[in-house]
Amino acid sequence: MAKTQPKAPQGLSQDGLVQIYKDMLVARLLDERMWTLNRIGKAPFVISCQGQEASQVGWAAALRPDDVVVPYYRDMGVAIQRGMTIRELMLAFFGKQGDPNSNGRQMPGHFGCRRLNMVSGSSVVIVQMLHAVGVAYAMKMRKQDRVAAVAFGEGATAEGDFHEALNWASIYRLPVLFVCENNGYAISVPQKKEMAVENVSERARAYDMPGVTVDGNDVLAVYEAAVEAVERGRRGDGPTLLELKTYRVVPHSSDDDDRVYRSREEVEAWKQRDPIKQYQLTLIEMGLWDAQRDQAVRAEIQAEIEAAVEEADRAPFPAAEDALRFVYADEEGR
Amino acid sequence: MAKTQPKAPQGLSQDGLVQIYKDMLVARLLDERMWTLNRIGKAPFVISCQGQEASQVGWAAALRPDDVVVPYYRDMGVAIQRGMTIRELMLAFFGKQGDPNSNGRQMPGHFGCRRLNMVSGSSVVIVQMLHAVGVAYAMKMRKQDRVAAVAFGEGATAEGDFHEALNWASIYRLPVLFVCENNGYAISVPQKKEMAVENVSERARAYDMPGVTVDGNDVLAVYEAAVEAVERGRRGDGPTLLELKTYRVVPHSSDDDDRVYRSREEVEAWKQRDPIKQYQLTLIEMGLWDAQRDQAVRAEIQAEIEAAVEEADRAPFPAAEDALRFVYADEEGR
Amino acid sequence: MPVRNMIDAIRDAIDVAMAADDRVLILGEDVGVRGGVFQATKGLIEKYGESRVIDSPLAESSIAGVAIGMALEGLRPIAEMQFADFILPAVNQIISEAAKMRYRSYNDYSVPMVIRAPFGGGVHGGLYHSQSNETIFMHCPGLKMVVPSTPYDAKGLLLSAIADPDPVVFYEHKRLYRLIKEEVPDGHYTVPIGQAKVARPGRDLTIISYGLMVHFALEAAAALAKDGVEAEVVDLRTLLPLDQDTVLTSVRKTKRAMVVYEANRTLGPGAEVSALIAEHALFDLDAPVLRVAGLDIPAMPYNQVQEEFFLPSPDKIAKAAEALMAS
Amino acid sequence: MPVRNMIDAIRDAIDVAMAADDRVLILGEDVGVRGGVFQATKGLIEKYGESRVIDSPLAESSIAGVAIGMALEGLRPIAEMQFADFILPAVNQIISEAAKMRYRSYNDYSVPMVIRAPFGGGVHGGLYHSQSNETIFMHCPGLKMVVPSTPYDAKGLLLSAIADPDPVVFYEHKRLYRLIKEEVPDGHYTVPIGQAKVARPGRDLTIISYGLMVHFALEAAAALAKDGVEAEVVDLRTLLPLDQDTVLTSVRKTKRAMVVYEANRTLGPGAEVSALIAEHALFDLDAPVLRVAGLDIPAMPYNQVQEEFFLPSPDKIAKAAEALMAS
Ligand SMILES: Cc1ncc(C[n+]2csc(CCOP(=O)(O)OP(=O)(O)O)c2C)c(N)n1
Ligand SMILES: Cc1ncc(C[n+]2csc(CCOP(=O)(O)OP(=O)(O)O)c2C)c(N)n1
Ligand SMILES: [Mg+2]
Ligand SMILES: [Mg+2]
Repeated sequence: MAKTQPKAPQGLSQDGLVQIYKDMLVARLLDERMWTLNRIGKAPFVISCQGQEASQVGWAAALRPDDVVVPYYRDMGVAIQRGMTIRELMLAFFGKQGDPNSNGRQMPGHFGCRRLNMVSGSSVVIVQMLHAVGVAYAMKMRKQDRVAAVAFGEGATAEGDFHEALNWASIYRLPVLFVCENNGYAISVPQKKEMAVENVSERARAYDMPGVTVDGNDVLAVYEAAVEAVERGRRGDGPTLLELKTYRVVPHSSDDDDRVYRSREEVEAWKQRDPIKQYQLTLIEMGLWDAQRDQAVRAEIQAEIEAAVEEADRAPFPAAEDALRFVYADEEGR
Repeated sequence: MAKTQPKAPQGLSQDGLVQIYKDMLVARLLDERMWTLNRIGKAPFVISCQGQEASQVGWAAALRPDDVVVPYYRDMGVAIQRGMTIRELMLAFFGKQGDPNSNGRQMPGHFGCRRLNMVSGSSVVIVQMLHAVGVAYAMKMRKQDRVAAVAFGEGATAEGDFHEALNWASIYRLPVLFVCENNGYAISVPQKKEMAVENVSERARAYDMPGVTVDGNDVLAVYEAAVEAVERGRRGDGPTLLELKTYRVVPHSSDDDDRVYRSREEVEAWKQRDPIKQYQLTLIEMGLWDAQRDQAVRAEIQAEIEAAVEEADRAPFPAAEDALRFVYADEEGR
Repeated sequence: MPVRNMIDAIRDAIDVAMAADDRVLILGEDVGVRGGVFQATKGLIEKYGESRVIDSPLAESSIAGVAIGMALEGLRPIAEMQFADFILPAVNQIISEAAKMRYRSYNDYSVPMVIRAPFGGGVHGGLYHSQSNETIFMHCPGLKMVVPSTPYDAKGLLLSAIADPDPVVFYEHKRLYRLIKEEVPDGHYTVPIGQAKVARPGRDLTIISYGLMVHFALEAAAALAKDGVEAEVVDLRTLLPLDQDTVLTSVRKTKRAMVVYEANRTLGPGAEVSALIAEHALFDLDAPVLRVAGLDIPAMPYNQVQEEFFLPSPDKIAKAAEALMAS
Repeated sequence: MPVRNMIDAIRDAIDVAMAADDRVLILGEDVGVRGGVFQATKGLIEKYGESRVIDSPLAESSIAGVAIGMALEGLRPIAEMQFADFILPAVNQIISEAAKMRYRSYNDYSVPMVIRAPFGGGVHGGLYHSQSNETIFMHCPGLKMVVPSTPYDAKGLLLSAIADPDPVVFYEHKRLYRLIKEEVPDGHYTVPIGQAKVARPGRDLTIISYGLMVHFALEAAAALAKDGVEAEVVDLRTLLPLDQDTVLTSVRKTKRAMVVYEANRTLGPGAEVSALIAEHALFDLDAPVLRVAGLDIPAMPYNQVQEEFFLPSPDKIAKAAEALMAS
């Protein structure tokens, strides 16, 4: 059967299509490197985006730099798409001086950077949904055409703040893109113990809000759905709940052992649907990519990662007394 | 046009039909008396069930004594249907020694009594939904055919615990009857500022749970819908969200002035749909009631109320040191 | 100068701030058409419109959480919790998020917001409309916690709180709303956050307090004066950051100290004051540091007998002061 | 007698209770197949089944609230909060509901439940996996609050907590889970709630502490002993109700007191201990009551330099003790 030629979504240039691939690749390679660093005792903690790169880069790419992004701890792909560098992420990973997210105060995976319009997050799940709603309220009040986009896992949707956020956003028809990265588990707890419905998007109806489910491993599908939702927000037509069905192919974090709660067959099956490999094929079919370029780019990224590892490893920890700064607004700058 | 003869719901005897009327009437007359007592300075606070008697007595009547009821502060009709006496309610109203709910510790309207299988409530809205879920979990675990029923206002459904409770109950298919008494306002805030949907029952779908809306001023309709939901629970088919559209015809409480947030016309229109008058007509059409009996019963109730007022007024407050008891399980009994 | 009670002073402060700065907005249950259940925001929706005076859904976590988001995007939200008892669903947003945003982002993001809440008892509010749970926030660096005791201070402190670049929890004692009137200037003025006030000077003992209890302490001091005992009354005004200097200076002078508060005794705000004295002024003391506080029971009962029994009173304070003078 | 670390002792306590009483059940995030993120419930789902070992949805308010309902209906739930940092969404259910149910119903209803939570720092947990927020519950009559410091006590206290007719908040220090091993008997035994323990007798000063800090205090005491200073170390074990007698008896003997805790200094649990001493043992004191505590910053940073800087250490405790001896 003749396969139909993949079609680029409207509004994405060839460079844009390739950039998405590169961002996904950076996320993957950086994440893999973090695990090896953790395993050799160089850093106490990793939390991983592996398997969810299409979801993350896909929704982030639908936004403008002046939109506000509120990611969750798994969203390294989002941070990279927004412009956080490998070097910066590695400093954060080591908890070193110069980490732009928190200067080594937070665990890795806690992204936030005013330069990138990316709001600082805590470890507490789902709370950030309400922050995005408040940000969007301010945007709407000022009649701007900006949107706020916020991500979270499907397990976290069981928390009350999920409901409160959707309720507010729908009452005031705020420009919010709610992104649920549904990877089927909250650490060890499978979706059927988290909710009685099959799709998180079904919950949108309870707020008279559009709810959309797409294949979270298909980056262009994610991008297109996110663009549609973002446009809706910019038009003043209110929020959208976008569900991306995906999978994390590694344990929840370096403290987790996923073998006790899911079969190796299940993990393998999802690895077969690897979002990066899939998208690579698409780009090749589009004539925008080839094996040679792939190798070259990977080598470049790896080199940048190794340089970053070296620098971050050598970088100093913040000074002890630095811990006393910025409890309140006692000084300017950083 | 010939009106069709009203039909009694299955499972309700003639006595049962009349008892429902009497309970509604007690609730109304008692509530009215409480307002006059408040206005002459005999008691600092009233919170009212007026206008919602059909909703309250209707859903409570669908339950057995061994079911567990978790009412909210407006549910005096429920307390009466369960068997709390006028005398007891008047002691509670005055905050006097002997109040079976809290021995004068809580404000009026905070019902709770183990004898009546009616769980003690706080002033904090919606928290009780989760208690009902836990109670139902215990019932199901023990393979009993009992159910837990819990009530709350529509405004309170904006709280996160609403979502968490429906989520739990639906995941474990627990025997819970969730009753939303939708009177269109949370104090002064109208429904359109509380939620984007028209019916609270629409939220049930987000949990793969049946959601039903009925006329909350039609006591037999309420009863029938509640019975159906209760049977579903007893059968092991899980929870139901039942929405009763009704109205409170008086201010939120004795501290409120409803004239600033709703028109007198709106209030008048709802008074025309008075649930007690409506049901009285139904009973008369059924041949179960007449004006003479009505007068006699009202006189009886009024006499009982006046006796209760006198007793409660004379009754002592709890002793000061009594406030130190039952912080922990240091003693048996009361 | 106009004479105002506390609720009027608070409304005036909000009005002044909203008129001067269109980034200031208010949100909470019934704050709009109803003007708040205590009328702190009466008339503001007519003046500033629905988009700056938001009748929020009944959900405290969202009131705090949405206000945080607004503040992140440059607005200056004033969130009202209808009663301090009902702030608990919002504790996670306040403590995990508002209090830690500046710190965790290394000064990149901040949350300039005010959370107002009526607290305290003696108003027949029963277990859930009488609580004094300020301990929760006073223990939380990253927040400020203010409790005015007079109309003048209420307005000046609230204007400071609204202008403050960090989150401020602002507790207003319900029984003070209409209890006292005093001259409160029109327009803008501030009372600085973090400064206690000597509400009455004295030489024999120091009574440290805040909120309604300041007035009870003053009544007690007046009664004690008749017996020749001159009590100095310190009104903390801000619980976090606590004005240690004013407290310690007074105690070093009088050599006797007592803390009066309405919260549960165990680990109420007075525990910190007492601990500070035990740490920094111990050698100055001629007597134990006493605490006159709310009872250690879950909350204040509704009936008037037990409500009185729960609360410190001028009489209880005076008796404790006599005991203190005798030791 | 078998030797166990704290996590094994806790698991064993739950197992013993579940085997003896089928009303006992556990609920929480990942407590089932995963056995809890710290393995406190490992193997229990296989033994007791899914209906008694509930992998709850990720929603702390519901974990507490549903457990309250279970307890009301005669079950004996043990709810796990995955980290004490994440107990905040459940604070409303715990404080407004669990703590006040018996009181508000005048003994008609009660909530026999246990809420377990790993707390404390020194494990590279950063701002949100290191907190010590026990102040919130210690200030709340109607609750009990237990913090064991050894495997033996952990098992005995947990069995007491499960049998207790009232709600017990049970904090387990994460760094203690695998730090110490000791003999822990099989089967059922209890350690009573509300009794502190003299972990090391001494005559020169009293160090009052709980949780991990007890071990740091003991290390400090060992170091001090080399210089001839004999510190008495009191392990509170229960924060609410607090064992005043043991504390005051020790302080009256040594005449010098210091409280060590890891929570934020201001209004942390040590404030109450210090206030008690200032109120009841002031004339016995030869020195100020010192506090060695967590810093007053929003929470403990992730990087190891600042984590150490935040936490009290044996060295910091010993230094403070020397200062105390010199004053
Ligand atoms: C309020 C809160 N409770 C518990 C946790 C501990 N925790 C961290 S991640 C996680 C699972 C989250 O699952 P999900 O929302 O599906 O996101 P995923 O990790 O699968 O991307 C849990 C329970 C937390 N961080 N915050
Ligand atoms: C958590 C909480 N927040 C606020 C309040 C104050 N309050 C009491 S009743 C009420 C309105 C409730 O409206 P609704 O749920 O519709 O019930 P209704 O009173 O209309 O029956 C409010 C805001 C409260 N009791 N609890
Ligand atoms: Mg997930
Ligand atoms: Mg209502």
